[in-house]
Amino acid sequence: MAVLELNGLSWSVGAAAIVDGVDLAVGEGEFVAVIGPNGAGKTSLFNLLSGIARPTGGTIRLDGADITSLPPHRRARRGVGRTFQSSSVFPTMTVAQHVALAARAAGAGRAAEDGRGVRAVLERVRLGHRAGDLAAGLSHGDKRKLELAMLLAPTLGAASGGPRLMLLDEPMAGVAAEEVGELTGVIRALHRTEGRTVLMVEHHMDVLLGLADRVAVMHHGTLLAVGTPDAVMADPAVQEAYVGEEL
Amino acid sequence: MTAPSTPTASPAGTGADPAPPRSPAASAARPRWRGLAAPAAVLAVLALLPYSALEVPVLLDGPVNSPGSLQLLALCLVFGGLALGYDLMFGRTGLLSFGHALYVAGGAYGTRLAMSELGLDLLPAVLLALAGGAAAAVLLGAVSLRGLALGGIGFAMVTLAFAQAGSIWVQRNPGGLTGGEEGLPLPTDGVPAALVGVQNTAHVYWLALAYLALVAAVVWTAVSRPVGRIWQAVRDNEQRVAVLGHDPFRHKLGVFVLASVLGVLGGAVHLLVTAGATPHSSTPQFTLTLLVMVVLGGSGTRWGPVLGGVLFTFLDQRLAVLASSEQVHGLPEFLRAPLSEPMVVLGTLFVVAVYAAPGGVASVRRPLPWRRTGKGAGG
Amino acid sequence: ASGGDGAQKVQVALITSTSGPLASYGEQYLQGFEAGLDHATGGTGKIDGVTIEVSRYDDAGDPAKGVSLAKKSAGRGAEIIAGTAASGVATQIAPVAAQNKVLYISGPAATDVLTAANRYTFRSGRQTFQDVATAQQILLRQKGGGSGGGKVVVLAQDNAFGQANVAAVESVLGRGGATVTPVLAPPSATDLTPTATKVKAAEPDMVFVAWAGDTARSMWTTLDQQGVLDAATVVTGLDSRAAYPVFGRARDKVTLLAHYVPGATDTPEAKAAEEYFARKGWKTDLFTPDGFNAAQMVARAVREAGADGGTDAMVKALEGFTFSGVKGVNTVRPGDHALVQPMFQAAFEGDEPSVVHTVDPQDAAPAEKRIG
Amino acid sequence: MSTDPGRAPVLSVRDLRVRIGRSRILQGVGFDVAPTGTTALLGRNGVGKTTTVRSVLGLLPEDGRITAGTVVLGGTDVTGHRTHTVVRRGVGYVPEDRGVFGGLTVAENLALAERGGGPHHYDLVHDLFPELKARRRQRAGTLSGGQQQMVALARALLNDNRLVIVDEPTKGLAPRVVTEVAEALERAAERVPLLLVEQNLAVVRRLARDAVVLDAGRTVHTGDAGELLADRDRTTALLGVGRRGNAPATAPGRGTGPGRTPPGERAAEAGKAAEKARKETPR
Amino acid sequence: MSTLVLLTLTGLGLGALYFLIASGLALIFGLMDVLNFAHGAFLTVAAYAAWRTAETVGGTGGLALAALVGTATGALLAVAVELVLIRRLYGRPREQILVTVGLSLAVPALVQAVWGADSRPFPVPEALSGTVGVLGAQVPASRFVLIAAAGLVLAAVTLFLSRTRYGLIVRAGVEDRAMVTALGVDVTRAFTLVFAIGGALAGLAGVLGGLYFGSLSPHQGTSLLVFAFVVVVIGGMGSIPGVALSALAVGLVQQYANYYADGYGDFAVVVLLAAVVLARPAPRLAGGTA
Ligand SMILES: Nc1ncnc2c1ncn2[C@@H]1O[C@H](COP(=O)(O)OP(=O)(O)OP(=O)(O)O)[C@@H](O)[C@H]1O
Ligand SMILES: Nc1ncnc2c1ncn2[C@@H]1O[C@H](COP(=O)(O)OP(=O)(O)OP(=O)(O)O)[C@@H](O)[C@H]1O
Ligand SMILES: [Mg+2]
Ligand SMILES: [Mg+2]
Repeated sequence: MAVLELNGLSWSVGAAAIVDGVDLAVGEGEFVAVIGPNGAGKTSLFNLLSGIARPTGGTIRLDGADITSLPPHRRARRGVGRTFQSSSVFPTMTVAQHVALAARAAGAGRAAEDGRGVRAVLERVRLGHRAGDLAAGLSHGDKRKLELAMLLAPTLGAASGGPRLMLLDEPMAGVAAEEVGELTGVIRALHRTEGRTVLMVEHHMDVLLGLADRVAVMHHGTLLAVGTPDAVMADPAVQEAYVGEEL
Repeated sequence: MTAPSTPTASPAGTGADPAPPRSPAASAARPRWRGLAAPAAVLAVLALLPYSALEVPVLLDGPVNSPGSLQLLALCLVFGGLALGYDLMFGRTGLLSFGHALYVAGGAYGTRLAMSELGLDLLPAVLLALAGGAAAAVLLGAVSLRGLALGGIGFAMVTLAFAQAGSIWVQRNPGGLTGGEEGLPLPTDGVPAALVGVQNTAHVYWLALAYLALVAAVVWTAVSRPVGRIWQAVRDNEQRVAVLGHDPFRHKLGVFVLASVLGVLGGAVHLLVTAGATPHSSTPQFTLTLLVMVVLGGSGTRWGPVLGGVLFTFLDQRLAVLASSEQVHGLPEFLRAPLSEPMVVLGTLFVVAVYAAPGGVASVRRPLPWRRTGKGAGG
Repeated sequence: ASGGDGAQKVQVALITSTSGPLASYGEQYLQGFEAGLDHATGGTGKIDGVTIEVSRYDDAGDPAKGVSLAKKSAGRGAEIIAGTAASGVATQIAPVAAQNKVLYISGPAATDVLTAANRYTFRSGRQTFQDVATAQQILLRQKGGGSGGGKVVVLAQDNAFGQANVAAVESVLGRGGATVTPVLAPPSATDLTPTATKVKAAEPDMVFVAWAGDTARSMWTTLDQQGVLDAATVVTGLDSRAAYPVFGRARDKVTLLAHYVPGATDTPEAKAAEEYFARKGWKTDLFTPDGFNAAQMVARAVREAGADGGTDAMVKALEGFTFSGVKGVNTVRPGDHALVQPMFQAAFEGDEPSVVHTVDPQDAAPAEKRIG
Repeated sequence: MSTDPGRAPVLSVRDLRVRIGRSRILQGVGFDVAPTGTTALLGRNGVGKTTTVRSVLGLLPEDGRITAGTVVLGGTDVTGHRTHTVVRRGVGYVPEDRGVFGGLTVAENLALAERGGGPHHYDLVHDLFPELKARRRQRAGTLSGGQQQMVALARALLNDNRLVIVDEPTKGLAPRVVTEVAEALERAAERVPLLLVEQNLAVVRRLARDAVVLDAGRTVHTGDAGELLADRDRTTALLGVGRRGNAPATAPGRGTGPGRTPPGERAAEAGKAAEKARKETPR
Repeated sequence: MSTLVLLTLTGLGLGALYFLIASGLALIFGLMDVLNFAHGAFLTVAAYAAWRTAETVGGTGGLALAALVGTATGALLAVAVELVLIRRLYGRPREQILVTVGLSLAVPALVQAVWGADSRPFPVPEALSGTVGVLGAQVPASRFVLIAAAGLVLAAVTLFLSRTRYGLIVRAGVEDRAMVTALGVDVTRAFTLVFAIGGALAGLAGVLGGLYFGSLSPHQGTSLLVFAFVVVVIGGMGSIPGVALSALAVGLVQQYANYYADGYGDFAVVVLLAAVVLARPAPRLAGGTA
């Protein structure tokens, strides 16, 4: 059965239809990449899925249950986790506290206070050395990694905890070239080893192509095409609207 | 692996707690009793003060155990507790309420009226006031938090408006209930004899101390639990908290109700300490004073609000004495005039404190906990 | 009490506002007390060899401070507490005095509640009831005797002070046969047009105005502009010097009742006060008598009870005490400790008010209550 | 250094040392920006690229300060000058977090960037980002990430500048737009020198003539960009990139090489240790 | 009928007073995000300065001069506060609020220490102390002055915001001060200017408040501030036309309720506020930057 099912999902502001009748079904353990030009509505789609924005039309089903009008925290408890395109952290909390907080939220219990475990999570995104620092002082790239660490945090407790559906919004934007590969590995592990269902927006094509089972192309709020990476990338319309010429 | 405990690159201070766990490991490693040692020692010293005949020149008019001094200290302790409770909202969760006075006055008037109108004894009267206060807090808190839709100031203004309405109600003396601008003296009938009379000032002092200790226990326990972390996170970035799976509204309302209940209890203690309910305790000015105390001492810190409350109250009381003292009367007019109004001195002191010690008295060396970094998070 | 070196003294704590909104009343009271003590002790500060040791404290109009100061004073051995201009402070000090068996002589605070509050509480000034009774006398005089019928509107703020005035008017004038209609303005209202309109709509014969606070000027202007002052006799209490200009153009149209008018009498005490004030470069004012009376009462209590006589002896000494004061002859009524005293009707002559008529103490005396 | 000896650099930074709070963030950064072409500032996350750029502009956080070194812009020492005076000497700046004013409309954002005196190249900007023209009345806070990046770029290209500093301009842009932006910058670089911080090495390769590499708050390499990127050993050592371009390395889980100097008094020492560790770590 | 006219016109006058006070507050809050608790203190000090002037000069000319002096006092005071205190706290809105709270406590107390606690009569010129008959209602002349002044202030502030870049600079500066300077703009000067204008508006309101009440007292400014806050919130936090409308509504509601609803004008305003807050839709989320 599909984990996530979108039917005619729409969101408009005033007269502008920003997300426009999106239909999509994502199966258990599937990895779907969402690509599209800037302003296509990808982040808006994630906002609708995570409950930060209320749809103006259509339905969202998670495991068959209608969650269209649930508030964000109720969805999070049902297993929807996300990262933000512009890093969204707690400036007065330390990096380690972020992880502990996220772990608690996912029901990790006392394990969330386990320093070793927290450290291990941070090491996975190469933030171990900054565990005790306040998030406010992180460099841009390090904040991106912290976002990812918060998604990994639930693995601290019972491995089953934490989001089953992960929405990753451009996790690689601003990450140093050197570390892109490594973080890609982390995401792959989330998907392959831990079996989480992932939706990911990313403009780094080579990152996507190694990961995604399917690629969904958004354009002007609608889904232009959904298919295997190869098929989609071969589509001339996608080439034209999105990829452009090689640098 | 243990966390580095050397000074870390914490540009914006070391967080809200005076001793923030640098990592969870560090906090777990710290024995529990260590955290309790200092409060226990302070509590013991304070509890023993009524047995001390120490003379503290300048600061106190008589020996420590004289009724005058104990009365002054009791008032200081009550405000220490009130400020600490208020900081639960302001410093810990980032809720700027201008309506806390409503609950403090509710505690004082509620207890007083339950005694005189319903003929209850002190204890049942206090319990009734607490129940009423909690119910009001749930209701008004929910409405006020709705004001957050207008931004943090919206909440502040809505709470202000409610408190203003309460204050007007008290001052109007509806049905002769509240005594209007004259307030209500405490009838001695329902009050245990041990709390009445100058010779029993020490008991009143201990009562105030017990209140402070209770507030401290509640506040410190709460903030050191995971829920305290969530409150801090709500203060920092509410949306992010929601996406992690916590309901920010429920947490904010919870803090609001908890702080309000502590305020109601404080109002009842204030009633006993000052032997009356005064309409001043219902005014927005009163809340502003609490705010000033909290910031003066250091909001979001363990001891700061207590220190601020004690210090402010002490100065407020003592400056009035100073102002009517002979030394001040002998001063030239341009110095005498400002000194004759304690608020001039206190207000100025406060401005200087905000400016020179942004973390409050409790953390003079520490930079501000939530200094805004360059730009706010867009969206 | 006896001092360590054998010299005898009695400690008196003067608690009143010298900061906060009532600071100027407090100042008047303290000056009056100083002059009174000087007069009563012949400038020595001693009564029969007993030194009267005065300490002054500022309550800033805050009951909490007042209570703290009262407790502190009692704790330090003060036998007498006197003062405060703020009713809110006085009502809370009174029980504290009783609990600690200290003599309390309250000051300018006008609230009727203080009369008969307890055995230990006395007053050195007038109370609201006396203001209203004076208004009644004025009304009766204007009618040239007869019954006190007619329509009376009480214009006051909707707070304890205003409500107390309404109650007093209802009990005094209402019993005298008048129909009394209260018009209460919200205490925080800044535009008083609605209030003035209501007063006018009631078509009263007499309007009794009891107003305190910063909006007084606005209130008088509005009453004048809406024609209330021309349509009825408007009676109000005279405030202290600083407030004389408050009436503005309404000044000549209002009938004034007065607790005191500077220069109203020429009793020896009034002369002594004027002299002392002149020496100090002060001016006598509305609450000079309250302070002066308080000093006289302190002197009496100490003289009769001696330094070690105890509070009960002082209470006895004061009950029924009749003395000539700045306002004329005052009597401490034994039953409820009300201070029965002359009152005045006044009118402005130029910028200063002067006495038109003196109301006999008994005519203005409040109904007797019982202590406890 | 590859700068023409005959022509003075438009910007030269010498031995810059910066502290933020108690941490030594920069500990000796020095480089020149040639009067033409693009100079790329490269390095891993958290090595101090942004801090360098911000110190040039006098934009350090409140508790940050330059403890040593000089910044010379067009022959004038501007070290520690107030930001707006530095900018008025002709500097365009695209910050890494875009610095778009979310509460203002797109048009207002651009209007605010107009500097007195010179012409304002709205034509150029609208040509480059037609999207912005269409959305000029939209609140910038509601723009998509990529659109905001366009606003930030447009603001820097609006005026005639002596130097344009761009901090990660292509981050978050769709590949097609990356190409367009790269072209735009290339065109801009014909008229005005660029200082470019960039993680996308394909963009660097296309634009940059000179390259400066930072590590742990120091300049560890300056030289010709083409040469650097062609030399796989050097890119591996300096940037940690094993292959050409920035394609993902397939083997995750590398040793723990600190990418950043631990702060505090031991920073210098730790920096050396990190350098050593990095060289020894096989990858 | 004449009662209704009277209530309406005096209600408008009250609304005008509220707008005069709230406009400066809203300007500073809307642009700078500083909730200026010291606004009431500025108002009081300016009123006293104007009072001193009017006392010495007298007459309508004196009043005009007093208005000038009061406005200037407000502006100068604001500039001083901005330069000495607020400026160093930019980017820390809470500290800014707190500093102004401190001032709001200290300054009125200082005024009281200097000029006494009693209220002082404000010399209202003969021409303005009378009434004007409108449809049988005797409306105080000063109300018309206030209404006119409020109209002028509304126009002036609106012009300032639409015709100059300062509004833009300050709004942007509040969001990200550093970034504005990075565009080559001297943001400091713009902030000082706006704060000065806010102070000048407080000063003007102080003078006209003196005219309105015919008296002045140390806590007059601060006690009016609560209603000004309410007006700003109902008006939509910082939009000047919104504030004008809400001032009008609050003035009228208060006046009517005080007459028809047994003096419950204050409560009516609180109810109005609660209704507005509850009815206002939650802010919509920004699309791209979440
Ligand atoms: N406000 C601050 N407070 C404390 N430390 C800071 C602050 N800003 C930056 N730093 C620290 O300075 C170092 C350099 O940061 P900088 O932003 O210059 O890195 P960067 O090279 O631009 O990294 P990135 O590629 O991630 O953008 C980092 O370790 C960061 O944690
Ligand atoms: N409140 C709003 N009013 C008007 N337009 C809006 C609003 N919010 C978002 N938009 C528009 O909706 C579109 C979708 O934005 P969204 O952030 O979802 O794009 P995106 O696909 O994530 O783009 P990017 O890759 O650049 O991040 C954009 O064109 C944006 O300008
Ligand atoms: Mg996006
Ligand atoms: Mg950077």
